[in-house]
Amino acid sequence: MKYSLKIGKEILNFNLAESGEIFNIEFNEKKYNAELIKIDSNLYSMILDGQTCTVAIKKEGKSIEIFYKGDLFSFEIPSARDKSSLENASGVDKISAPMPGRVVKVLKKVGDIIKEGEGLIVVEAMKMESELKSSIDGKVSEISVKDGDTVDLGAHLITVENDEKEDS
Amino acid sequence: MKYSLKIGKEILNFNLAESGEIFNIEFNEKKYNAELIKIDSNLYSMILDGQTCTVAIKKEGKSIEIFYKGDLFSFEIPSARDKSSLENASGVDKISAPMPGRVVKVLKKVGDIIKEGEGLIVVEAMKMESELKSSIDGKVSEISVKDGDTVDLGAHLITVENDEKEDS
Amino acid sequence: MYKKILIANRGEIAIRIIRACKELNIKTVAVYSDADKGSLHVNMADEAYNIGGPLPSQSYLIGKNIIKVAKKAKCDGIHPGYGFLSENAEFAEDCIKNKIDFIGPSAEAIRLMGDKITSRDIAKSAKVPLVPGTEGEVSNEEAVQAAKDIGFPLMIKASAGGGGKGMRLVHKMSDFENSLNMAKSEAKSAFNNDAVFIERFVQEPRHIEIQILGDKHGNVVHLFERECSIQRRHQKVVEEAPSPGVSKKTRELMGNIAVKLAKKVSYHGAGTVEFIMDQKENFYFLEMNTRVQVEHPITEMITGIDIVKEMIKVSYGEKLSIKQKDITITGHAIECRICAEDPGNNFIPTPGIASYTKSPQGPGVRDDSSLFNGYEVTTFYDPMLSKLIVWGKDRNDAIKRMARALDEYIVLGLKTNLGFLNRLMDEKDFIDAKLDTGFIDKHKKLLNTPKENLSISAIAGVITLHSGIDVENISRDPRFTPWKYIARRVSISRNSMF
Amino acid sequence: MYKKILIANRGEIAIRIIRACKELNIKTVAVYSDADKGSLHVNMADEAYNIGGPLPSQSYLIGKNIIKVAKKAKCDGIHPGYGFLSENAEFAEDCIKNKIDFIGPSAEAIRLMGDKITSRDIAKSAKVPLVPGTEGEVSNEEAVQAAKDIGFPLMIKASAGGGGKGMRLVHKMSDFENSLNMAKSEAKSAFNNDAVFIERFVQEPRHIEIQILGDKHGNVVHLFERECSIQRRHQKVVEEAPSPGVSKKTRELMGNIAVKLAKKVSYHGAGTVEFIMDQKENFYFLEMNTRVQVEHPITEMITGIDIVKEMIKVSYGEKLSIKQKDITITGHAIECRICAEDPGNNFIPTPGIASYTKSPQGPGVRDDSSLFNGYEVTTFYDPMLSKLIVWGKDRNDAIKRMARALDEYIVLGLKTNLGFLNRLMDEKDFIDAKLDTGFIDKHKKLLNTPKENLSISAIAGVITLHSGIDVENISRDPRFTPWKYIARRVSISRNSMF
Repeated sequence: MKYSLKIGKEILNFNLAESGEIFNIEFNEKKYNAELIKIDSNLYSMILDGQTCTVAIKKEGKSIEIFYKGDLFSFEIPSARDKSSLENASGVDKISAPMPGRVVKVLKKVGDIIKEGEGLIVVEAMKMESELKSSIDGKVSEISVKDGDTVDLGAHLITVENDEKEDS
Repeated sequence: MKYSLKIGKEILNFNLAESGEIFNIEFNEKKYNAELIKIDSNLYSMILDGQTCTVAIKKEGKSIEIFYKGDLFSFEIPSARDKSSLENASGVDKISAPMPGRVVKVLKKVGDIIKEGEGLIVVEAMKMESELKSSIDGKVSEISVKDGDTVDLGAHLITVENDEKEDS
Repeated sequence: MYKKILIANRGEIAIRIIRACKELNIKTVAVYSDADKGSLHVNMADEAYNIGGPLPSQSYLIGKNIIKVAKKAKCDGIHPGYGFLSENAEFAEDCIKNKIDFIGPSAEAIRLMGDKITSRDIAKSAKVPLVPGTEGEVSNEEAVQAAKDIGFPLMIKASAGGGGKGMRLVHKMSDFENSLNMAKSEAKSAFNNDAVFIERFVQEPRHIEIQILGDKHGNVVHLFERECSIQRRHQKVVEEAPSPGVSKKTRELMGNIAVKLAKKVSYHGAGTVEFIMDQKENFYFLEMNTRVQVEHPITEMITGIDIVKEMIKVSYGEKLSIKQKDITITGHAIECRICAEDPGNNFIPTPGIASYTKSPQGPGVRDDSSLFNGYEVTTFYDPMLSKLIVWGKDRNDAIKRMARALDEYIVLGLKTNLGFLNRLMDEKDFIDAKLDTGFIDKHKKLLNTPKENLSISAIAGVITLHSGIDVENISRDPRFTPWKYIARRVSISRNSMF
Repeated sequence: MYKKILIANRGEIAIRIIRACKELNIKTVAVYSDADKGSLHVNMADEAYNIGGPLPSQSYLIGKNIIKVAKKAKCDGIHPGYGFLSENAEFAEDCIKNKIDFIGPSAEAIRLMGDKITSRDIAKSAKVPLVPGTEGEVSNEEAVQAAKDIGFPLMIKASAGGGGKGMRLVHKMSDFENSLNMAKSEAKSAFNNDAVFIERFVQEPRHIEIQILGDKHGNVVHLFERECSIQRRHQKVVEEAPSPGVSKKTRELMGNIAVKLAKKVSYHGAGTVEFIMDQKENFYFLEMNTRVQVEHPITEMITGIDIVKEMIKVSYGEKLSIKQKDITITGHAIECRICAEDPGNNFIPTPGIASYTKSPQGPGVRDDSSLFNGYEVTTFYDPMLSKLIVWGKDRNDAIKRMARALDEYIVLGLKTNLGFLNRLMDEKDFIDAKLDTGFIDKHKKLLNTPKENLSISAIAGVITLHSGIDVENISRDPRFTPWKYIARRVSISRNSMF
């Protein structure tokens, strides 16, 4: 059976076959043999090609969270749109609130020309001020907040778009 | 509201009134003020007359298990029969298997006269032999097992009855 | 150093050994019975192999199958833990024959010290003091005569025994024959050998043992004593180090005797020489355990020496990293064995599922546990759930810390001895170190739950009942969405002092 | 001894203090904000009182309300922990006015050492070496001139600061004014005081601090140093004791200087003198923390001294139980602060609910944690979940043990720095003790998850997806009903080797 998982902007593709208690999995052009043994509510022993890996698993709706060796991976089940939209994803940097907090200062205004790494907005949360920077060259296309606003996690703050398409 | 709980052969009676988050409870002719604050799945902070008691709670069907200060208390919701049968409960000692195991030797036969503390049956479980003793004076009225039998937890083994009623 | 070690055991000791291996960069292989597939030791090892059915005789006791796994997994060492094959000389020999190190003493040392009667002879030849008793195993007729000669109270013990199995204390002649038969029957079923011997029962005895460590170059050191006098069913339940009843002079004497005995059999690895001691510090040799002990952590805590790591290193051929004069005692350590058993009912094991558990934490606390939520205690194996060990700067500090740690320990789903241990830490005679192996019998009130605890639990119970079928219903979730909270904070009503 | 102590704090340090009190037979009173009602510290104390809203300014920072609770509950002492009111001289004074002991130094000592500028003056007068810098706070114009005089790189620091807030490192003049403004703005919002000062930035500096303990009879001892050079966002994340970069001679010198400084202000209680040290062991006074430190456990582990218990005893008026010559270092200890933060995203805090957690156990491991299943990290408080501390016989042993313990730690529900810490313990430069406060910046690869871990997680993820909506579905419950099992054991099919 074919499956996909999305992590960040990346889509991972798998081929999975079940044989008894063993799962035969193809992923990234490699083949794996895996078995999953439950220990308690969220704790599992995954035996991967004979080696034991301790993983903790949480599944909620369309998201699957895997804890392994101290790192937490949040996978999502991708929608059809995810798969097609991925190719055109470049050229836009939508900055959203990395945690609930307060906007200290919006440093730019719509239309400003921005270089990669340039500061866009200063937010404060948990007593630390952080300057959020653009990850691309481009132009500010949208600003959703103003100085002093309180924002929730994931709230949209500011968008930078490049006009590569027009240039090229 | 009136409530009863059964522990072992004892029936406990309560009077409970709710006022906001506080429960006012009468029990054993004393009055208590209690609040229960959940910490995680089974862990609770009970504030009893201002003092914090850590309790763990498990409820399954008609049985309520409370862990407090290292001891485990298994309460049951008594049936009407429990309440009435309690008065006639004396005079019979039904011995059942304290854990899954094997009957090593039945020491008595039906009709034998037994003194309190006398050994009735030897069982083996978890590599230990234990002699189960009568808690009353009386006569063996029933034996449900024979030497070498494998028994489950709670299986009836042997019953001793006293004939006090006839004597008196 | 070893590349990969197979751990021929289960439960907390398998976990203990896996941890030592991880810290030494050694890969680990677990073996498990069908009943242990979802156990922690299986999960923590790098590889794991099923070796058969849940009964020990179907899995953990089948040495040749375990060696087969070790060869398949390319292990260069096998650690046997305690119990199971740990004191099985044939298994030790088979390992070596298959070019896999047996992490423990030589097969010969196991054979010599493993049999109680041979070991007594060796002890005798090394001038180790012995309890008066029969010279070797006895027939039923000889036993009766011996009993008359030695006098009561006396002990009947299985020759091949250990862990209290096949052992009986007899107070008077009229009980003797019945007890002899029961001891022999237990010995037969536990060890397939009904040979027993008889010895004098020391009054108000204390169980004192000396931990020793030897390498393959003839060096042996001792790591002082442990006191293991708090016992039920002739099995240890609370141990401490150092012993509050052993003077500096006796400590030195016992230590030197233990080292001498170990050298007599060219002992290497970890081992324990057990003594019985009366209240005047007269001590007699009991037996030698040729393996790691359940209670080794208390010695680790007062000496700073990792006994399991040392076992592995000396087995590989390294010299002992420590000299006798560098080993010192710092502070005091206590261990409690947390068991699924009912102290109110003759400490009978209480198989079942530990549906919810919580371990103590914080300063000076070590929990060597195999517990998790849903851990099942079966009748196949020991009912020990965990070993709780604390260190304190002195005995009093350690007792208070143990009381605090026990108070934090939670096990739902089956009865345990936690409440009993809790009360023990508050008992004046324990605090005053008035210890002997009859301690529990003399303090039966510790076995019973205080009425007050029943009342408090009953109140929690009735609130649970009142609040409906699901315990979830009484939850008042303290979770906040903080920024929303701030927005509405003015309007919130609180049950607050202010 | 005190009868009842109020703990004016939350989280792991409140739990730490409650544990010490329990072991000293002292009753405890917890206070909590609305957000902390279901917290462990509330559960563990004998009594608990709500003191207001979730913001610290609504609850934990309102000294007069806390004193009101202490009086109502009849407490004879208040332990402030760290942060919140712990270095607030007015609060210390108010406690004493209300006849409740403030378990810490005198209000005067807090006042003198709490302000960075005053404390520098005192240090100067005690001939403690200082980093070249401005003599006190400066205006913007003075700042620019001072920057030119001192040279780059330099540090801008808030006068009233602490914990990295209002602090900026500046490498060149063109960044100076911008950084100055941000530092002042942060200082203003954090401390309501935008005063800053400027000092030379020591290249490849190490953060070394000396733990001291003083009683009310004029005795002060030091418990050696801690190295806290592994920092992110100017905050410590890994600490160890002793420092691998401090020679015996420097250790003695720093210790003596710290004791001299403490005596200068008649210091009693626990305190820490912080130094910055270059790679040639030149060290300069940074500041004194007049309270218990987050990282006190590593000192406890190498000295065997319980710092919190000593604080309580000396505050009650007891003399220090230990003399300088009796304090020795045994082994090596490391602490990792387990935080809800994303190392891959500039260590930004990751509020949320830790739905499932598991702590490491076993030899040499101490977990001072406030975690439980369902613990919520809010934006109101520090994102620290736990302090994981290990002891080993030497530094290498401790590092391996920390790696093992981190490997056992599980937190589901929010990102933590566990993976980063895991990789740090494997990093050659860390193992080789090539430490300075820029360590993390120099080893950015530690911030990223290895590809292999993503692959393994992805495979676990796809099996979860395949096995249906509920994870429960892939459970193959290992539970047995043993006697039934035995009856049918012949017919069972196993995926076994045999």
